[in-house]
Formats: sequence, structure tokens, C-alpha cells
Amino acid sequence: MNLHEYQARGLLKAAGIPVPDAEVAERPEEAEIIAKRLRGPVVIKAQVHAGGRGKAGGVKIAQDPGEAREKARQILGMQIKGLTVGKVLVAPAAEIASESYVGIVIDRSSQRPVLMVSPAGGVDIEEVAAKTPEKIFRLPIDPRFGLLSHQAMGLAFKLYRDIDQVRQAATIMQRLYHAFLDAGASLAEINPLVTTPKGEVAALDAKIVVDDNELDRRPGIAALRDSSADDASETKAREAGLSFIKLTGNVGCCVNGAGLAMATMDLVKYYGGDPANFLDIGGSSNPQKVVVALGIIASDPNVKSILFNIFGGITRCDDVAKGIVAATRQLKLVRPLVIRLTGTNEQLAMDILQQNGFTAGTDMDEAVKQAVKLAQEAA
Amino acid sequence: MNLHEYQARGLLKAAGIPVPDAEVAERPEEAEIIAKRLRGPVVIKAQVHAGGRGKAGGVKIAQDPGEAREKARQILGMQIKGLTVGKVLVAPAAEIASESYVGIVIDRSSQRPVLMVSPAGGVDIEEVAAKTPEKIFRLPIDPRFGLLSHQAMGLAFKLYRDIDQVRQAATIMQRLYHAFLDAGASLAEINPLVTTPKGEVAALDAKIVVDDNELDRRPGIAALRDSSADDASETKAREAGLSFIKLTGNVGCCVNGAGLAMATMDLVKYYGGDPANFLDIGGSSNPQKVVVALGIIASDPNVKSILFNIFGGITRCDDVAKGIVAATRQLKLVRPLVIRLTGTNEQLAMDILQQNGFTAGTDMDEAVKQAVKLAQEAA
Amino acid sequence: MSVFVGRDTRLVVQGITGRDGSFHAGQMLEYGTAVVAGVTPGKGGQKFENKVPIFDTVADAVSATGANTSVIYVPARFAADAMFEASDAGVSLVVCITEGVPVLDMTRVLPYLKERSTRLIGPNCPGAISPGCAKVGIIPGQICREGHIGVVSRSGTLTYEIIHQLSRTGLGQSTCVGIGGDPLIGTNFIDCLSAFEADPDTQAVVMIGEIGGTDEQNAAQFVSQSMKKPVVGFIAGQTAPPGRRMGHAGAIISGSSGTAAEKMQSFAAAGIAVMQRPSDVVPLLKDRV
Amino acid sequence: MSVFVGRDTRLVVQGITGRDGSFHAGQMLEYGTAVVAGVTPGKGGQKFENKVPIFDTVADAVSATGANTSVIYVPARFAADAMFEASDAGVSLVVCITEGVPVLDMTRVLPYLKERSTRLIGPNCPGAISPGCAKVGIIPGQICREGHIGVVSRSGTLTYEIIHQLSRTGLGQSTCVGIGGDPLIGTNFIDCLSAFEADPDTQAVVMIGEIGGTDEQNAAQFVSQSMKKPVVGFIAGQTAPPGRRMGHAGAIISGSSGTAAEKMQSFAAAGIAVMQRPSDVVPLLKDRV
Repeated sequence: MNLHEYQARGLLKAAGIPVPDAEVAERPEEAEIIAKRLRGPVVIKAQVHAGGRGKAGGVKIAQDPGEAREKARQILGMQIKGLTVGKVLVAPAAEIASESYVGIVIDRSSQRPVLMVSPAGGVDIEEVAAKTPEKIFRLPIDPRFGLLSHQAMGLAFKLYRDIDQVRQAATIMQRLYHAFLDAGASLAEINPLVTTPKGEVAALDAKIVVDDNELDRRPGIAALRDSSADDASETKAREAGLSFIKLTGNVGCCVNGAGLAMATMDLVKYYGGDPANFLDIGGSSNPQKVVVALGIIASDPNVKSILFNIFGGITRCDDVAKGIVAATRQLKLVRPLVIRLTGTNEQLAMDILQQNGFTAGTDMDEAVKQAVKLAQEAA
Repeated sequence: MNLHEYQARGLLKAAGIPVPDAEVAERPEEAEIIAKRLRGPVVIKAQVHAGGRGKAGGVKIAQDPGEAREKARQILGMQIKGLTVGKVLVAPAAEIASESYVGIVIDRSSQRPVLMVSPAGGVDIEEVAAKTPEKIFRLPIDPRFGLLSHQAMGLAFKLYRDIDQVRQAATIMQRLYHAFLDAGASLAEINPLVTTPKGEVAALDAKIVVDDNELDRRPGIAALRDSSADDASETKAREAGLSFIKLTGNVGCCVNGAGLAMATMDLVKYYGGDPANFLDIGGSSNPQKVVVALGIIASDPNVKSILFNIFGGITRCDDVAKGIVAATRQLKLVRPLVIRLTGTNEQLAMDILQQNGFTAGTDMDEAVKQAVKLAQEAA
Repeated sequence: MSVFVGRDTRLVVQGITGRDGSFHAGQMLEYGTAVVAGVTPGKGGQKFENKVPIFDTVADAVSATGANTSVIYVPARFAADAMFEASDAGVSLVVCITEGVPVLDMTRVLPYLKERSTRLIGPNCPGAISPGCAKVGIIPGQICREGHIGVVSRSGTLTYEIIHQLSRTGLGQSTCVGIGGDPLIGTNFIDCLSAFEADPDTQAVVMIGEIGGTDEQNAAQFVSQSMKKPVVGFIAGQTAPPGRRMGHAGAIISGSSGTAAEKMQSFAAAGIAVMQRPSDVVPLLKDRV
Repeated sequence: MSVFVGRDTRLVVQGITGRDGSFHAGQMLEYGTAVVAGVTPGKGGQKFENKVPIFDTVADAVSATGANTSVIYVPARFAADAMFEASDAGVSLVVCITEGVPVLDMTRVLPYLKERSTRLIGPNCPGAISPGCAKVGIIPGQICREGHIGVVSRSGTLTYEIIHQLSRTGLGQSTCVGIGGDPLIGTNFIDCLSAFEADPDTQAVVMIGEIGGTDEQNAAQFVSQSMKKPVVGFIAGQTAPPGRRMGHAGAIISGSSGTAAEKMQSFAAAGIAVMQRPSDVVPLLKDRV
């Protein structure tokens, strides 16, 4: 789960990291009031779960409260990478002496959280990694011992020469690690970590991504979810316990298992088609899930054919067949359905489908070919 | 540093361990008021840093508030192992279905905190260890991973069969470990851990010993020190940065270094004498420390002779000599002084002492023999 | 012969009285697996299906039955505890089926198990099956067939699909291992490949990867440097968009890294026959065995 | 020859600009020890006494100077960090002089150092000296004399007393090691005894213990089972009351365990000559060397 910048800043502040005061506005007038309170020039930043906000025009400077209102009006409602901006952060436009990067991310090779720092902050760290990898310093943190003082100091010396700034940065790194653990994060970054002309070190922008698996035991973090910032169909799927990602093609896919779902999408492409979505109905074979799944797929106007690909293991094919029958009754589908079922209770499923006027096959390649053909015919 | 029972109970309660309500009284009337509030029979317990309170008459049951006042009157002011009782704890006299022991202590062989549990609670655990060692179960806790759930459960199954009680006890053990770490303890124990007739598990008595080295970084714990409960001369010594323990003999000892101080006491004994104290003036050679040390020793009426044994390393003998001279001027000592000095700046020290009318030797055996002889003559 | 699980497997089922645990314990027993014990705290002394003794702790189960392998079906919030416990009790293999284990839990579990030389398969995996010998996990027994192909995969149903293709054309399996779809897992491709390479009963290996991470690339390097047996590979997620988690927690393209194209390229460069479709597995294998 | 510290020692002083650190760095230099670096964060680039380069981190010091040994003089609240840092930087021996290190810190430091095969002497110890070669710590150089007696002790000044007795009667020392008075320490009696047993230049060993713990008892067993060289032993604290900490954090009789009597008995049973008084060391040794 992605947190908004303002939420991430809040968590860092709670962990004791210096973060300049800033507030969130949902209307231009609020932005004006906040700008008045903060005094001096402010920066207005779109709060959306997308990178590259600056380039998309989602970050603007305002010299006075009136301009803040005007700039907020321009940004609120804007579309960035398909997401509508519903909130802006109004923050003081701080004077900055230097910009660095500090981030912690779960690293798959070392199987540990890795602390990364770079004196080249304020830009996309992937860009730094690609162009000037020698400017990135990495340290896998041993979770048995935590981030030790001398380790944080060692990395802080890569950013600053002044011993006061080194100590401030080292403390910030240790607190960032605590915030990372406390949030159940898979990523926590400060970019840029700035020094002010007075020599203070502070976090100017923050990003936290939370491991979805942590949300059950962290109700406080789970409550930060802003469903309005996500695609509506994905929110609906998540609430039903489905794993769904909307794509741009026209062959709707409904599959059990993430690997098989990806392989099905790939096979659609292989046969010249274009998948409309990733959808994994999961291991259970609750017919109701099938109903919701089909409803989500059918609500996409791009979809021209719908493909079921079910390999029955724990999932029972007859349950899926029942779900298909129930869903078609409720939804009045106008798109053609191609059904492939094999495995546990395959024959039972075939019988149920036949009795209700559906045909189904057992071969994955054949089913995908047919779904692609139907979509092309309808387009 | 030893905490009082009521302080330890407070720390356990703050860690989420069920502890029956109880309050501290310094006067009999307060005990009566508390007993009224608690209703039903209460137990009045002396708050002193000594084991075996029960046997010494420091724990009494009272059936009603009036009796509580009376029993509190009997206990307050009582002497237990040389310590005066200044506070009593008034706690409900709970009905108890079973008594167990749970404790965590630093174990020198495994170099880890060790969790010990026993179904034979309510008595001195050393006694259990001596008589029925098979009733004690031990688990070294790996501080890199903490006390894991299954480990606590495994030990809780040694205490209870009922799964609810097992889970309660396991949770208590994990919270005790957190309390142990948070207090910077070297020992934290619950004895007895009881079950009530309703099946609830709770801590009826608690003991926590804090590592003195942790106090600097734990001001909240350090503030729990109750100097009135310690021997006055030891408190004075601690405040001056001296390591002092009062004993019952008549040869006062003032030594630099703990090992040499013990060896000096032993040598006093070897030559037929009896040491009056352990005193290590430490590595620094601040003359003022010598003054305080000599003052503490001289204030003990049992002391018949005073022995200085200094091996100058970092400690400079001349500094000690200056301290002796200053102290004797301030204190008007009536006891004979035997001084042994050797090592760093030995000759300077000898000169200072001679100029001020003292004699001093360089041989440890000779000095000890003489101090013993002087004490015996004075006795 | 087989790898990881086989005739010597003596299995303890953690969470045997739960909904998933009891169902799959039944399936494993039915398959002929030596399920020697179950664990549910507080149910020690009872029996599962009137024959498998249940214990309060894994330690009790191991000391009473000599179990050497554990399979975990407990809910995600208890899964890390269950892995710690199994390792502490001294089993040499832990298979964690549970999905949804927090990654930070795994950062602590993995070093703990490593210090005790406990092999972990999973979490979030279908487990392993050596057809005809033992099934540990949830791979449907009826789709498998005894034989000489080793199968290793990050996926569940996609693996079943491919096993199904193999079995129905007579290509039986020595062992099928689902290593799990999470970013941090106990046993990776290389561990399985080297076990298959050493297993005299395995003649060829099918490796089924997906987007995310670099485990497949490392495995490709291992194949080219250290394997003599033929390997056929598949990568799911050619059409996956970057930055989105495709169901599995580990199936995500980060920036431009972890794409299917890069993995397929490294397969090809290592001499691994690359399947374009799941159904390619049979012809590619038949050419090589 | 010598143990732990000697001609190969290349020393980095952690806390070299502090009050204690600068004083003792000067003493060690004067004794002829190869003090190759100092560390104080923020003072990197400066020099100590115009000759020893100072670095911001131990890692920098080690990579620039090849230091293989560290000695720590930082305040107690920073001592654990300093030990972690030294081990991480790859020195093979860390000597921690600092007194007052919390025991719970040591429960984390010790496994960290063990995983990296770093030897720790201390904390709360006077360090080690190999007369004529190197002094690492605070043992006064002038009381020592080159020779063939190994000395190991939990104490500071008591050790000096005994070294002094040895030196003035011509019994020089190969190495004197103060292992420290804390309950949890890095190098114990057995570590030192086995090093002395292996050191061709050591002919006999003096072991100075005290009340508290069972390290001396374990050492006695080691002596009887694995040592050929003669050992003379002393135990301080025969007159110490139970349950009271005698200055050293580790010098405490718990219940009836850790008494001087029990330690002296185990010495005698192991064939260790037991000193009644510090001055007994010379006659007992002269009988045996």
C-alpha cells in the first residue's frame, strides 16, 4: 500500500525526524489559509500515488497566499498518470544548501532491509543508480542487531563533512529505520534530505510503501488507506479479496492463481490479442468471488471477450461453474464468454455449464485462441 | 540497584502484566484507608531490600481495616537484616489456586538472559534449585531474536495444562522480558505467579534488580532509588563515587582497585584480623575521594585501626598521600593509621607523608600484619 | 529417488486442526505420506482421524515421533512463530504453505533457520511432491506421475498446468517443488537445481519463473556453469506492467529490473530451452531427454 | 613470543582524543607499541602528538593503516558501539578498557563479535601487555619485565601487585592479560590458558581469580585435562559476604555459588598450586619452573 507524501511525513515526524511544517488542502481556499499561516513562499504538491509529479505539473511554487490558492486550483483535479489529484500539500519553500537521498528498501538478494544513501538527492534514485552508481552507498541492515550507530555514522560521512550534520543525519537514518519497521514498510525514503543554510538537516519529501501483509496487525497504518486515490475497480476487487490489475487490452481474463493468470495474459498476447486485465480469483472457490470478478471485468467498456482459465486443484471447477452461472444471471453479460476448466471436479463443472447453455473446453491454448478471435471480431 | 516490591509491581503493570491492585503506606492510618478501599482481607508487606521478609515477621494478613492499621504499626519501623522498614505494601489477600515461579536473570555461562520457570512457586527459588532441581526449567534467550512465542509457550506448558492459562502465562513471560530489557535489569522475577480460582494468571509479588550501569541512560529508573532503604554510609560512599561495603570487623581498609581490596581483606583475615569494610577508591587519584573514604571508615565505631593499601598505576601515590594529609587535618582521627604505598610517584608520596609526620611502608604483608596488631591492641 | 521430500520423510503438520491444515493433512495421508504427528497448542493428546497423534508443541511431536519435516498451515500472523518453532525443534525441512507472511517477519526467520541449518521451502508456496513417495503441501497428487523430470516453480496453478502437460504425455516427475511467490523465500532456484543435478533419478529439469527479482538470472548462470542435465524454462509475466504487484508479493518489475524479457534472455544465453507457451514444455523436453 | 598482543600488533586507539584515551595512547607509544591510528569522529585528518593519524571511523583507520588491534577508551555509553564498529572494521582483537558497560549491551556485542571471529578482551579490564613488545591498555609498563611467566587475571591493581612481586624477583612475563571484572566478558580464563599452553615462550602461568561465577572452576577442569605447563592460582574475596557486589560487577556470590572456597578447592583438585597470599606467588612458581 502506498502512503501519500503527507502521511509519510507524518510518520517520520512521529519517529522524531525533523520535517518542516506543512498541511494538506483539498480546496484552493484551504491552500491560501495554510500559505498565510506558513508565511513566505510555499510549494504546492499534488498528493497522488505516482512518481514524476514535478514533470507532470503537479508541483508548483507560490510567492504569496493568493498565488497559493491559484496554483492549488490548477493542481487539484488534475490527472497524473491516470489518477485524479484530490489533495495538495502546502509546505514552506525552504532555502536549501544541499540535497541528499536516504532510503530503506527490502533487498531480495541479501534478504535484508538495505539502507541506501546518496549525496545526489532530489532526483529519481533509479536515475542516479543508472547514470552515476558510484554516488550510491548501500548497507544491508542485519535485522538481528538493527541499524548500529557506527553504521549510520559511516554512511552519514558519505553525505556530509561537518560533524554536527553527520550526527544529525546518522540519527535520522536510525529513526528512519524505526519508522520503517513500525510502519511494516517495504520502502521508506527521504528524497531530498536537505541541509538548510543554518546547517540543519531535515526531510523535505518522504515516501513510504507498506507491505500489504502487515496491515492486519497495524490497524493504525491500515486506516491511512486512501481508496479515492486508487482505481475504483481495483478498490472493489481488493475489498472482495481478489487480486486485480486493470490493463488496456480487450480480452478480459479470469484465472485462478497469479502465475497462471500471468501466463494466460502472455498467451493472449502470443496469439495476437491484448489482455484487458490481470485477475487472480485466488485459491478458494467461493462462487460469490466469481460473481464479483465477472462484474468487474464486464464493467470495463474496452472488454470485447471474457476468458475463464481455471486449473482445479484446491479450487473446485464445479464451484467456479456455479459462480459463472450465477453471475451471468445477475449481470446480463453482453460479451462472449470462453471457458476453460480442468482438474478437480472437472466433469461436474462441465455438466453444470452444459445444463445452463454454456460450452467449455479443457485446453488452455484453444481457449485463449478463441477468446482472442472473438475479441478481434467484436472490435 | 534493588527496587522495592511496589516499584517492581509498577513496572510489570506498565508492561501489561496483570498485577492485583495494591498501594504503599508509610503510616498505619494510611494502611487502614487502603484496606478500606480494597475491601476484604489484605496482606501487609514490609518494603525492604532483603529476602526472607516473611520469616522475619515482615508479612502479615489482616482481616479488616482496623487490623490492617494494627499490623502495619507492627511492621513499620521493624528491623529486617539490619534495614529499617519505612514503607509497607497493602495488597488484597487473594484467593490462590496455584503458585508458580517465573524469573529472568543474566546467565554468565550462556552470556544471555535466562528465563527460569518452576511450578514450585511461592518459596525461595534457590531452595527449589537445591532440593528439587527437576522442577526448574531454564531457557537462555537469544537477545538477537528476543523471547519467541513458541519458547514462552513451551515453558508455559511446564506450568499449566489449561490452554488459556498457558497462553496467559506465555504472554506474561514475553512482557516480563520486555520489562526486564526496559528497566535495564539483571534480574526480574515474579514469585509467586498465581492462578486465581477463576482461572486467571497474575503476578502476586515481583522483584527487579537493575544493573547500576544502566542508570545513566534510564533517568526514570534511576529516580526509583530509595536511599533511605540503604545503609547510610554506603549511600554516602556511592554518591562520592566510591565502592564501599560495610562489614563487621575492626580493621578499616582503604584500597585502590576491587581485586586488591578483596585481597587486602583476605590478608587481614589471614593474619588473624577481621576487616571492617570493603572499600575501593577507584582508579582516579582525586585527593577529595580519599578524604570522603577516610571519613566513612572513621565513622564506624567498630574500627580500631585503618589500613591504606595503594598500588600506584594510574592512581598516583602522591595524590593519595595528599588526601591522607588533608583528611587527617579535617577529621581528627583517633584511630592509628597504617599506610602502604608503592608504584607511580611512590617516593613523592613518602616525602609528603614524612613531612606531615606519617610513616609508610611498601610491603603489603608487613602493613597488614601491623594493622591487625594495632586493632587487636586497641580492642 | 527424489529431492527434499521422499520415502524418508516423517511429517509433522503444524495447524493440523485448522480448516486448511485438516483438509490437506487428510490429502497427504491419502497420498501415502508418512504423516506422523500434528501440532495444535492445547490439543495435545488428541488424535487426527483417529490415527495421527496431536501434540501441544513441535518439540513434543519431534521427540515422540522422530518427525524430520514440518509443513505449516497456520494463519499468516502465526506463520513466523511456527517456522521458528519447527526449526528450534530440530526438523531439517520446513515447508510453509501460508500466504501473506509479512516480509519483515521473514528477515528474522531466515537467519534463524540458517543458523540451525534448517531448510525452508516457501512461504506462500504449494510445497513439494515426490510422486509415489510423499506429498508435503497442496500440490494435487492426481496430476502427478512418477518419473524423472524435476520441476521447480515460483507459482502454484501454473505449475499444476505444466505438471499436467507432462503427466498426460508420459513424462513423470522425480520431485516437483513450488518455491513460493514471495520476495524473501527459504529455498531458491539454485538450491533446487543443484539438488536435481545431484539426484540420480532426475534426468531433466523444468524451471518456471516469473517477473520480479533476479533469482532466475542467477539460476541461469548456475545452469551454464554447474549443470549437465538439460533444463527447460518458462517465465510468466511478459505482459505485466512495471511497478505493479501481479498477485504474488514477489512478482513486480521494479524500475526496469526483473522483466520477463531480461529473464528469458538470460535463460537463452545459459543454454536453457525457453518455452513461449506452457504447452511447449513437452516438445522441448522430448527433444532433450 | 607472546599471546594476543606482541610484535605484530598494529594498534588503533578508539577515543584517542579523550582524557583517558590520549593519556594512555601516549603511554603505549612511549612503551614502544605500534600505535598506527586513532579514531575520533569529526577529527579525521588531524594527528595525535604530531605523528599518529586520526580518522573519523575505525573502517577508515584500518583501510589506511592496516591496524589489526583496537583498544577502546570511550565512555561507557558509547563502548558497545565502539566494539561493534571495531569488529565490523575487521580488526582481529578488540581490547575494551571502559568500565561500566551495561551487561545487556554485552549480550548483543558478544554474539556480534563471535560471528565475525573477533577476539574481545574485556570490557572493564586493564588490557594486555607483552613486556618488551607491546602494551595495549593501562597496565603500567615499568612494573613488567620480559620473561616466561604468563599472567591472567580478572583484576587490575591486584594483578599489578602480583606482577610487581614477579618482576622484582626476576620472574619476567611473556604476556599479562587482564580479562576484566564484569560478569560477561569476551576472553575468559580458558581462552588465555590455552593460548599460554600453546605459546612456546611461556613456561608457567599465574591465574588470578575472584568470587562470582564459575569461570575459575571451568578453568581448573581445563588445566587438569589439557595443560602440561604448571599453573599457580589465587582467588580474591575469601572474606566477601554473599549477595554483595565487591566493586567489580562480576564479583558477587549468588546464593552459595561462586565462593572463594569453592574455587580454591577446584584449583587444588586440578593440581593448581593455590596461593594463600599474593606474596606466595614467587616461592610457588620457583618450585615449579
